[in-house]
Amino acid sequence: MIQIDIQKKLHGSQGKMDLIVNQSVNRGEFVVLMGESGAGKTTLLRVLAGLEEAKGSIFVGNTEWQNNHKRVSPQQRNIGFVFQDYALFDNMSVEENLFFVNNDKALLNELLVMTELVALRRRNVQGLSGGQKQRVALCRAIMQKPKLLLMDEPFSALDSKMRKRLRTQLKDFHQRFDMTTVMVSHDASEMYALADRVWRMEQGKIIQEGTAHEVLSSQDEKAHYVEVLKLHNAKATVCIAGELLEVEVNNKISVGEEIKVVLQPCLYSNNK
Amino acid sequence: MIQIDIQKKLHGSQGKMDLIVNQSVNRGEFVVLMGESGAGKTTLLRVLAGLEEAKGSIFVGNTEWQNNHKRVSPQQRNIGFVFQDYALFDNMSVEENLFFVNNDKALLNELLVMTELVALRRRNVQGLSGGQKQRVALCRAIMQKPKLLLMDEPFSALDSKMRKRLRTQLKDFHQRFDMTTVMVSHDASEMYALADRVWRMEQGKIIQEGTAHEVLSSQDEKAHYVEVLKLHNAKATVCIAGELLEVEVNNKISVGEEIKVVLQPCLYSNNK
Amino acid sequence: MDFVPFWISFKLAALTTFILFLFALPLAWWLSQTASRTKPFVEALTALPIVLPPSVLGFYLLMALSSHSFLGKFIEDIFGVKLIFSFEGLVVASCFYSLPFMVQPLQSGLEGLNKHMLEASYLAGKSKFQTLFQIALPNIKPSLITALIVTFAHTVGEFGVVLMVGGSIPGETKVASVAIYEMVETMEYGQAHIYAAVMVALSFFVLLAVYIFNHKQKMKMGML
Amino acid sequence: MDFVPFWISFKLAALTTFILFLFALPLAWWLSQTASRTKPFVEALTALPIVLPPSVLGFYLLMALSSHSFLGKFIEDIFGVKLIFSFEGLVVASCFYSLPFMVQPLQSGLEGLNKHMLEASYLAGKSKFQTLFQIALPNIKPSLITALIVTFAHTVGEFGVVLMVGGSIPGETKVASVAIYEMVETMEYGQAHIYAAVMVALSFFVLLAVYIFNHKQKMKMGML
Amino acid sequence: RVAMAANVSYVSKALVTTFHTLYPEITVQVILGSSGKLTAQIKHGAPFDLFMSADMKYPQRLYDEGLAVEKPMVYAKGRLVFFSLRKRDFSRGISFLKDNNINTIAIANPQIAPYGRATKEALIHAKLYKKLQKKFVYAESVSQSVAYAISVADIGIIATAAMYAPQMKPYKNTSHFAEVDTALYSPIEQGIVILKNAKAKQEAKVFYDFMLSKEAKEILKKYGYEVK
Ligand SMILES: Nc1ncnc2c1ncn2[C@@H]1O[C@H](COP(=O)(O)OP(=O)(O)OP(=O)(O)O)[C@@H](O)[C@H]1O
Ligand SMILES: Nc1ncnc2c1ncn2[C@@H]1O[C@H](COP(=O)(O)OP(=O)(O)OP(=O)(O)O)[C@@H](O)[C@H]1O
Ligand SMILES: [Mg+2]
Ligand SMILES: [Mg+2]
Repeated sequence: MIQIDIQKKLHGSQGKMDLIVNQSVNRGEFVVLMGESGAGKTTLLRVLAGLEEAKGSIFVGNTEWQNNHKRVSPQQRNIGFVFQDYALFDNMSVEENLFFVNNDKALLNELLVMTELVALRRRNVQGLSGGQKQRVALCRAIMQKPKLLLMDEPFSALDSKMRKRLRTQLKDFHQRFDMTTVMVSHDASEMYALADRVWRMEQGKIIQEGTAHEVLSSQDEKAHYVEVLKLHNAKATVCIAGELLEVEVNNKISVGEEIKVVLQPCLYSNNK
Repeated sequence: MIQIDIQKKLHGSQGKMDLIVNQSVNRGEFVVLMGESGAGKTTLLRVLAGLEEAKGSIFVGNTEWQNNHKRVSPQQRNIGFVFQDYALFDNMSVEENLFFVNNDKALLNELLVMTELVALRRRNVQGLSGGQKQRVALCRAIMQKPKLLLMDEPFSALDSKMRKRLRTQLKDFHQRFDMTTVMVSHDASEMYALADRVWRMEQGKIIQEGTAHEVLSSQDEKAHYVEVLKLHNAKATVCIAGELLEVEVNNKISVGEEIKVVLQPCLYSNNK
Repeated sequence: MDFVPFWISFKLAALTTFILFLFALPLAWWLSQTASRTKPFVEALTALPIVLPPSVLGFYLLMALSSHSFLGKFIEDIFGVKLIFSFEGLVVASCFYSLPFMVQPLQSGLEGLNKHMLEASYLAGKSKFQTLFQIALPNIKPSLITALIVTFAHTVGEFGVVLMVGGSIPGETKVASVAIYEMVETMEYGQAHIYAAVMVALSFFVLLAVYIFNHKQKMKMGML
Repeated sequence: MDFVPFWISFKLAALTTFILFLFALPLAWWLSQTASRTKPFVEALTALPIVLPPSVLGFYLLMALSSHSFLGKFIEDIFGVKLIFSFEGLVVASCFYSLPFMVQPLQSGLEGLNKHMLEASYLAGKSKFQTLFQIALPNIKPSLITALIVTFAHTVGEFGVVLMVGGSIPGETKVASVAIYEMVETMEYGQAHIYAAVMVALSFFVLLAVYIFNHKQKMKMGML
Repeated sequence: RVAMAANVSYVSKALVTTFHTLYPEITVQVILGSSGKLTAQIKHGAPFDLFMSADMKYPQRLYDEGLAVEKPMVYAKGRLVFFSLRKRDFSRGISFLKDNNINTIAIANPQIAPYGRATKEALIHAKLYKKLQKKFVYAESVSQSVAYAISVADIGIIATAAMYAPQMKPYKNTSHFAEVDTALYSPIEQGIVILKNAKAKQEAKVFYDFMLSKEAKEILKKYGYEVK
């Protein structure tokens, strides 16, 4: 179990802001950290990793990672970290980046196959595309089989197909290596699919925690006011969270207007 | 009108790959470029901006931006560019970054308000969070009031609330300044909300183009096979594209199984 | 205690650093941006002035710059400046000798720059010149400071070339390093110690000021 | 033509560069990572050896290292090495003199590194030492090469300190730069020209080889 | 090992060669340097056996500090010549220096170099020193003033011995150089001492004696030195 009780002064988007986090994470738990840009998510991960100073204490099981007087070095924490800007080793190829962390060839191959990077394994990482870099960063973090996996928006640069696939496989690894995980994400479906618990952060504080369901359903975003994108035969095309839907409408509605929509999904079959 | 007819050799994720694009963009059009990671989206934008060499020609109206022999310099193209890795001027504050491009104070203030960066205007950009940097990059590109706006996943590091707001405002600016725009995005709702036309790229080629509707509905992703996240009173909770939905199910279904769902939205009201 | 040699040293070093900066910058910039095949040759050439012993280099410069030589004559005719036994000559000689110390740190700094940052500036319509001064240089501050300080300090300390080309004329080309050298040669060790101490102290404070300034600025940028 | 001086020069420069690299690297690393208030002082101190004229610095080194001095005596007693008028002494003196040329480029290179890259290495469980050698240095190649080349070239060219501390003993401390200096002094200009030409040519090819190698490697990395 | 002032170096080859024919079993290593530098080095334990200075001051100092075995002996006296790259008329003696077409005069630095001191003495005697001061450029050593003279200066006042260097052959006629009147200055006494911490005392003594011998004096004379 990880017990976090830290404070740190930050410059927020509305002036000075205190990062105050007092939370605990269970062993093997998957926590998704969400929250607006500049809320302090990255800073929290960095404090957990011992990369940034903060007041207060962090306990992992019975060992104290930090108190007000000393900090255990990042080297001794066995943490896998996906940096928001990847932070790959520019002087190395894809596979060298992974081998630098761990020499496990079988795992390396598995990860490269999973992330579709096999053909790029000998390429220098500087020449990769954004999404390719992000995948290397993810592989590198998992490669370490860390006790604690910290990921800062690890899928942000990927297309939705790849995202979905990796999401499932990440869950597998999470269980296989029993990695306690904290992941920053803005994507609702990621939270549902992955999170045991979601923390919602605002202005440096965790203002809400619970299951993805609990946290997300309470959000204002839930109100299904959507823009009418197209009108055709008394049907309006709207887009709800990326899904294109057709709704029957009366004639008073025009394109661009916002309408309230309730979703009534129904099951068709439970086998493909 | 922009006429693109270019070829370039790349190292794709499946070995050598040719970027071959033969497309045109109308004046004032908003094109969203989608496609898997490593498809060549960034490279296409860079070729358009004159930052990378490629064979073939690019015409903008009657002026030739490049042919096989010469290229117009990036300086003369009047392009706003949001880099995937932001590429902010590290030695400058937020507002210096924007003023470097253009001295329009009114526009600067408008953009800072829009992106909620007002309180950070004098902060050095190196100290910003990922999402804050991305917003500065977006502002800097718009600041130029460019003829052609090229954006490489400009919202990828932002939370969905901010994303939605900026999306609307970007559309405004697009119209106000009559900026022909090409934007890389992986987000379906962004495409619906913004795109006049969507290009789908795979392995260096535009394999499909049309409205967001046309391109997205033909995608396999459209098949609504979703994972059952929770079971409760014969109702399954599923997540479709980030939206949490409850579906009536029979008893044979268990958590984790995939079920096929069809959405039947219905209109409730057209006024908030 | 005669402060004139110190003043000349300082003037010489400052001027050399300034002029060299102007010349070395475009060269370093070109070297950092080019993928040309001639690059390694130019790089190797650039480093050459250091491998010759200063007084030998001075000897060759003497030959090259004297009024009997084509180059020296040319400059004398066109600009009316005698490059030998004059302060102007010292500046030219020092520039020649210190070139690598300016070019190399600048070049390695510029090579480490994020290319996208420069491209962003080009796309904003800024010329290479503007980009170099407003984006590239401010972002390679550590290398820039290294280049300036090493060049400055090296010019202050140099005396082989200076002695040869300048002729140790008091008030004109007799810089502090030459003065101290002469004292050691004539076994006026007491005097030499004092001069050397002054020189070291002065230099130390100049350097310290630069570094403290830089340190403070960095702190300010990180904090505000 | 006597090749011994060239051989000594080369040996001296190579050894100095190597030893200095070992000493300067931790210093540069510390300077690049620390936010300590003493940093500017150490930085200014580090640059000082350049501001003294070489022969004056040589004079002080002579005093410090001679068997009459405490330090010289100490080293002689403990290690049994005489540091004056011996090759070992030349190495020590050169290291002292060339220190700034090694420290400064390394430091500015290390300061320009992406901090997250180093942190990623720490998180992978790598020590500072491993991180320095496997991550930091390979990623500051241009600065590393500048540091090595400037130090090497400067040691080859230096003769003021070397002459003073080494005493120009043939086969032992008479390096090429001193040999050329003496030829110029004795007006054997013809000989001097030849030696200088050989030295410049040799240095040029060594430098060129380094730069071409570096160029090729870069090309390979970018392309493959 | 013989530490030799740079200006003696022009004859050093001839001296060493002759010495070798006489004493083939003794090898001589010549170490060149300015007198000041060599003195500093000797003080700090340089492994030299003999010191041939360009004047008497440095060896005397060594003797005073107990670093030399005996009082320094004068082995030769150096003299000065005017030298010009262009042909000149030297017949008017030292006063020709006042000519308007002479803008730079290279002299050895009187503070450092013994030849410089002698030059200064000569010019003061001729009442020209003050007048010409603006035209002087100071060389670190005689050889540097030679370098100046053959490249840039209009006139160099250099050691006679320098005229015997192979480089100077083309100028060895009277239109290029002339002796400075010895009445204007006292020729530079050059001293030799055996050093206290000489390793090879025996051999050093042999060379020392040789330097004061007739054979050596013959050679020195040939190179323009004044010998007793
Ligand atoms: N200069 C280059 N030379 C050769 N290949 C390159 C070069 N730059 C990138 N590539 C390769 O070309 C492919 C396309 O890269 P690009 O950056 O355009 O992808 P992308 O579509 O933007 O992907 P992402 O969504 O991951 O950012 C990648 O496989 C990449 O590794
Ligand atoms: N070292 C620092 N000192 C002070 N303030 C900082 C520091 N680093 C970041 N900040 C500020 O603290 C706030 C939180 O930054 P952080 O990077 O943790 O945000 P984030 O939640 O990760 O945002 P994003 O989603 O945009 O990445 C931001 O306003 C940022 O500008
Ligand atoms: Mg962040
Ligand atoms: Mg991309």
